[in-house]
Amino acid sequence: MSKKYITDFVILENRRHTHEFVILTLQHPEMLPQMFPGQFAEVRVDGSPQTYLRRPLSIHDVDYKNNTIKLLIQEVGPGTRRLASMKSGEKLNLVYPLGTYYSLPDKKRVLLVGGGCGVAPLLFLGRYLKENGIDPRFLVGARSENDLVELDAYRELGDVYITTEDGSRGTRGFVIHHPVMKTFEPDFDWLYTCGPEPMMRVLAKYSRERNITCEVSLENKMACGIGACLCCVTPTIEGNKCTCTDGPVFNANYLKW
Amino acid sequence: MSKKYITDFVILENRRHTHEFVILTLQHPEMLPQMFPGQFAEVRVDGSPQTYLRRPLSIHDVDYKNNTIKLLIQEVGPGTRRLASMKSGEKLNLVYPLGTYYSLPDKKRVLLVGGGCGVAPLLFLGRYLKENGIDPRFLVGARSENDLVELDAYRELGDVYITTEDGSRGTRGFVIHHPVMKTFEPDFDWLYTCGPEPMMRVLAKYSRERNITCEVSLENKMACGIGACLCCVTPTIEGNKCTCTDGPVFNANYLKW
Amino acid sequence: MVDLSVDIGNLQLKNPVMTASGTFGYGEEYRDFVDISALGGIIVKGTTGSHREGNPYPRMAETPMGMLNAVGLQNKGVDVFLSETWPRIRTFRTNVLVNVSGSTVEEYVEIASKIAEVKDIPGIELNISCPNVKEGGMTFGTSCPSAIAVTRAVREVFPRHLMVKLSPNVTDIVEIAKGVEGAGADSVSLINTLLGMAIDAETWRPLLSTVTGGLSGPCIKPVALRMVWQVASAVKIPVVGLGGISSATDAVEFLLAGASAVQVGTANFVDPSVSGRIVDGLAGYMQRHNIEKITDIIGGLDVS
Amino acid sequence: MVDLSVDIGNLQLKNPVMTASGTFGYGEEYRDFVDISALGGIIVKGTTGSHREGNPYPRMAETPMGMLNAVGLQNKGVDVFLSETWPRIRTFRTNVLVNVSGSTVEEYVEIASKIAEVKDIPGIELNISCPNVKEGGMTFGTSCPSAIAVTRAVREVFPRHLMVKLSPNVTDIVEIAKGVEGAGADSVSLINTLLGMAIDAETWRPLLSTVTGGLSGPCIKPVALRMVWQVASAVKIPVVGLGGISSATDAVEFLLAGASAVQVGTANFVDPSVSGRIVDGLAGYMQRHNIEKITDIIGGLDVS
Ligand SMILES: Cc1cc2nc3c(=O)[nH]c(=O)nc-3n(C[C@H](O)[C@H](O)[C@H](O)COP(=O)(O)OP(=O)(O)OC[C@H]3O[C@@H](n4cnc5c(N)ncnc54)[C@H](O)[C@@H]3O)c2cc1C
Ligand SMILES: Cc1cc2nc3c(=O)[nH]c(=O)nc-3n(C[C@H](O)[C@H](O)[C@H](O)COP(=O)(O)OP(=O)(O)OC[C@H]3O[C@@H](n4cnc5c(N)ncnc54)[C@H](O)[C@@H]3O)c2cc1C
Ligand SMILES: Cc1cc2nc3c(=O)[nH]c(=O)nc-3n(C[C@H](O)[C@H](O)[C@H](O)COP(=O)(O)O)c2cc1C
Ligand SMILES: Cc1cc2nc3c(=O)[nH]c(=O)nc-3n(C[C@H](O)[C@H](O)[C@H](O)COP(=O)(O)O)c2cc1C
Ligand code: FES
Ligand code: FES
Repeated sequence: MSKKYITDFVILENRRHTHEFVILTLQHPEMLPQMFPGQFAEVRVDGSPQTYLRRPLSIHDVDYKNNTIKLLIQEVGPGTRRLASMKSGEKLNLVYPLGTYYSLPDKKRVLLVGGGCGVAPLLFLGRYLKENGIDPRFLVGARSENDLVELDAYRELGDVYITTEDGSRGTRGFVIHHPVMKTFEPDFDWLYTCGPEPMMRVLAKYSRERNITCEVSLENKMACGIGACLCCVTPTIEGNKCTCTDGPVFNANYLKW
Repeated sequence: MSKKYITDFVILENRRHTHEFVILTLQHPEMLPQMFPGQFAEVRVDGSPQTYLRRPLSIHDVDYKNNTIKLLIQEVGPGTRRLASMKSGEKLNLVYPLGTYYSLPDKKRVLLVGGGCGVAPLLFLGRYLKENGIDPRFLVGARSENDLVELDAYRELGDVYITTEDGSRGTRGFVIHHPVMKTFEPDFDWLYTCGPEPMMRVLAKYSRERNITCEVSLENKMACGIGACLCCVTPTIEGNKCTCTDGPVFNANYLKW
Repeated sequence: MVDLSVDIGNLQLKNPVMTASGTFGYGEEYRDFVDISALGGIIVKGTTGSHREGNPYPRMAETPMGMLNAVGLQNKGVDVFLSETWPRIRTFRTNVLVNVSGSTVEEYVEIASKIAEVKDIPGIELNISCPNVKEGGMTFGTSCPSAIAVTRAVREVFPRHLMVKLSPNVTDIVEIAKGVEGAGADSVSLINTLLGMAIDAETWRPLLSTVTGGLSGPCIKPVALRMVWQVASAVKIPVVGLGGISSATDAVEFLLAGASAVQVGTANFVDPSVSGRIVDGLAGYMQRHNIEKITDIIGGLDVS
Repeated sequence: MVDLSVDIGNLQLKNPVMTASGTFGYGEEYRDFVDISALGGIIVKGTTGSHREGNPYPRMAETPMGMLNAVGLQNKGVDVFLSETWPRIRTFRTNVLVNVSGSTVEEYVEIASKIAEVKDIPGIELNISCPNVKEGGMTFGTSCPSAIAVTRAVREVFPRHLMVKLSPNVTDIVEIAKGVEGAGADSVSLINTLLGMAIDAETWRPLLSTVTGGLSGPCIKPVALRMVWQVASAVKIPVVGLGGISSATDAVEFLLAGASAVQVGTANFVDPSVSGRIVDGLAGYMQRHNIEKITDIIGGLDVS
């Protein structure tokens, strides 16, 4: 396992993308350690009596040259709301990099499927795949077009397919309803996904039936993020495993889904 | 008792005076109710898990024309530190005006003695006396000249005498060591004071011996500020009384000092 | 329009939101902040047989998301309450219950008898759980036989609503709840404060004059919720839940756990208008969830 | 140079700061954040007779300044601990104690006997207070006779340091502390978690799979401090204090209340480097206050 750090970052930029999504760019004074896509940070939320524990957030993007990382934050409760209201210049304490990461595929045709804040790790993953000679394609699911975040960044890396529940953009419905999925022999043989569990379960089943490798990233509730508290477990074929150290990225076949 | 309000103010200005004193100017969108010198507000400190309860702070100054009040804050702990770090535009929730107030004297020669953050209510008191035809004189005690706050504002209203513990300004020592005190028959017959309890006890004794009226303002720990919890009591000749409703301003002879 | 009314035995509440003893004075202190007639009820300060000065200052210490108090039942005694205070507050258009605290069974009985004579006081809350007095108080509430004894004795002299307030400082609160139910209580309220302590690391002295005191506020909510759920699952009389309630959501949680009504305590200090806002918040919650009658929430917790 | 060393019976600690069972894994998880050899000791996870999967997810809920957990003693059992884990962690240059948890007296004895054979394990902490398992666990710690019975039985088979960890979910913790002292405990540690509960008002479901769970964190500190003070005033064996400790100031408070050492629990989750910083903070506190030996702080509370 790679070395973990506890350290302060400074917020360089807080950019609001939609009514509930914000991207924070954080800078560190020193060189960043190597991170891998799918890994996350445990972020301390100061100044909120309702957030005693840290909040786990995926590493959305990394720029080793400028020592910056990005976090994509969906405002769902007091912690994420507080984070989304932070201003540039303020400090943020991170424990990172944590957890397992998406693997490099042994096949060339991959699809990255994200829903909600589950798109967060996929930008970094797409960039990483590209750097390793693999062309990523993205399938993004959202409630409506107003919930789509930062598509241009993904488009720089590969094709972006869209579904929205209300049909306001792309295909109407859930990700599984997109044409790219609507075939028994799809044109990809590796599927990476992050998002709501029901979505990932559907994709896991889809992949199992077609013998496609499927890597999912779980968002279980965490207290420590480093394998100490055993609060974040998920049942696997080898018994309860910690989502924070044995995950968050799992091969779907390893889970009891 | 006058009607009490719970309401948001907006911070107009945060001005730092010394390394530990800050003055916040707060504005209300509507007309302010009448307040009297010595009264206080219970201020909600948001965003600090260590400050569940409100913090009592004296009304330092009032400007009915602009609907503003001022709070003088000495940073001593998490609550006052958080308040001192607030920025203009931020909101502050107050329950106010609370407690008893200094009375108008039936004599003309008055002295206002403050120590530490105890100078807070004396500016408003001085202005009030002046408006009622009485010339206030101030005696301010501090550790050193760096701890003296806003003397010009007091000087506009009357003479200002100073003592510092290290002698860096004015008379060296405590307020009781100032020449104006060094006589059995001083040239004042009404004494108002607010500050550390030991200082006020000395002044109470001094006044009792000379038959001078002495009004003190206590800073007991408070939970509610409105007479409901009975936490803030002080022993009086009539038994335990609430500092928040029967005080904070008491005639020293009423206290069991 | 949603229906917020609940019955606690023979008490009819226009809504389940009451205020907790010792945190709402005699109601008068909150007149500028809350429309008292909009509340389900208020419970006035602990009332003893005779005048008490309470404990010495300091009586309060702040703790993480809570506070310790050691007021020690300062009050003017039942006679002054009935002759001076009650005439002033009896016109509140809500249920005003008197919190009764004694040091001996005889004192509890004496106070209750006197209150029984004032017919328009709808009920009493028997405080057998105050941790802040040397004699009596909490010891009644932490031993099952004595909880039963004092409840039974008061029951005999008090014909109207008898709510018994339980102490959380016990191994088995269910046993005591069942005991006082058997002894004739019309309802139980829980929890009183947890016994706690705070120290000043600079002065090496306790922060309370009494060394230990009662812990209240949001910090105790998880313990209170657990006890309410345990007790509500075990007794047939109504349960009134309290401990850290500061919002309508908190109140809903206690109702789901089985409380028929709730009391708002320490939160009144932080926001003196909170009790009224919790009533409004409950109505809003019901509208959002399409619930017509608040009684449909009570005990609704799904533990399957 | 200040002297931070303390003795807990036959255990020598370089300083009074230990880490609490279940919150510090096996120490290895914290290697990147703390110099483990700088700590007074660590207490590893609850170890049972055989492998346990623990409770279903969700096992955690956040509460005001604290958290509830319902881990349920997930661990690989004592045999795997001794054969696989211990060889990896025995080189930590600090006191590593094993937290022993059973469902029956026989299971406690079996685990303790096996650990007794591994001579370089300096001691065990007998967990008779876990609220998160159906059988055994807390029930041992909430009844005085059974606390005595399990302590006496383990004492017979375990010759080295025997620390007994007490439950706070009792009416009279002093009685139980005295009981286990009489039964041969070398020290007592307290407190384990308070039994609590949390509910999701939107889904009407409990937030823990087990409905109730153990409350920890700063919210419980006032209760822990009170119990440590009560117990330390009543027993002769050393007391190890814990419950909400997150800073050197908190640690000083427990020492003043009479604890000879402290454990840092939930705070490790919020700041994985906190235990080491508390050691440094204690040294700083002593320098500021001109205290040479930390033992001069222990029990120093002035209640006059
Ligand atoms: C490995 C991992 C990576 C994540 N990456 C991202 C990301 O990149 N962007 C993003 O916006 N969100 C991400 N999340 C989810 C994020 O952690 C939660 O939304 C956040 O903790 C909620 O905190 P809150 O105070 O705003 O809301 P709360 O009021 O605490 O909760 C709101 C909702 O979030 C859930 N939640 C609360 N605490 C946690 C917790 N500690 N872990 C998981 N879920 C929780 C609650 O069950 C509830 O449904 C990730 C979670 C995990 C486990
Ligand atoms: C009627 C009244 C008027 C006051 N006016 C002013 C003022 O104008 N300017 C000013 O700077 N301060 C004033 N104070 C004192 C101020 O309330 C405290 O300094 C403040 O509450 C400390 O909060 P904290 O979180 O910063 O520090 P804490 O860490 O809470 O405490 C630091 C110190 O302040 C004391 N303290 C803590 N809480 C309270 C409380 N609720 N009431 C009283 N003392 C407390 C503690 O005992 C400790 O010694 C006044 C107090 C009272 C009662
Ligand atoms: C300052 C204070 C005084 C109290 N006085 C009484 C009392 O006189 N009688 C009583 O039964 N409970 C008393 N209580 C306990 C509260 O009624 C309530 O049971 C407890 O505070 C828990 O609820 P909370 O967390 O909502 O405050 C008092 C609590 C506080 C904080
Ligand atoms: C996630 C978690 C797991 C725990 N597991 C154990 C355990 O296995 N054995 C034990 O004796 N105590 C266990 N505890 C209790 C702690 O050791 C400690 O007694 C309690 O958390 C109070 O201290 P704190 O407030 O500092 O966390 C656990 C606590 C937590 C939060
Ligand atoms: S969050 Fe603590 S083990 Fe995973
Ligand atoms: S602070 Fe509550 S009565 Fe004075």
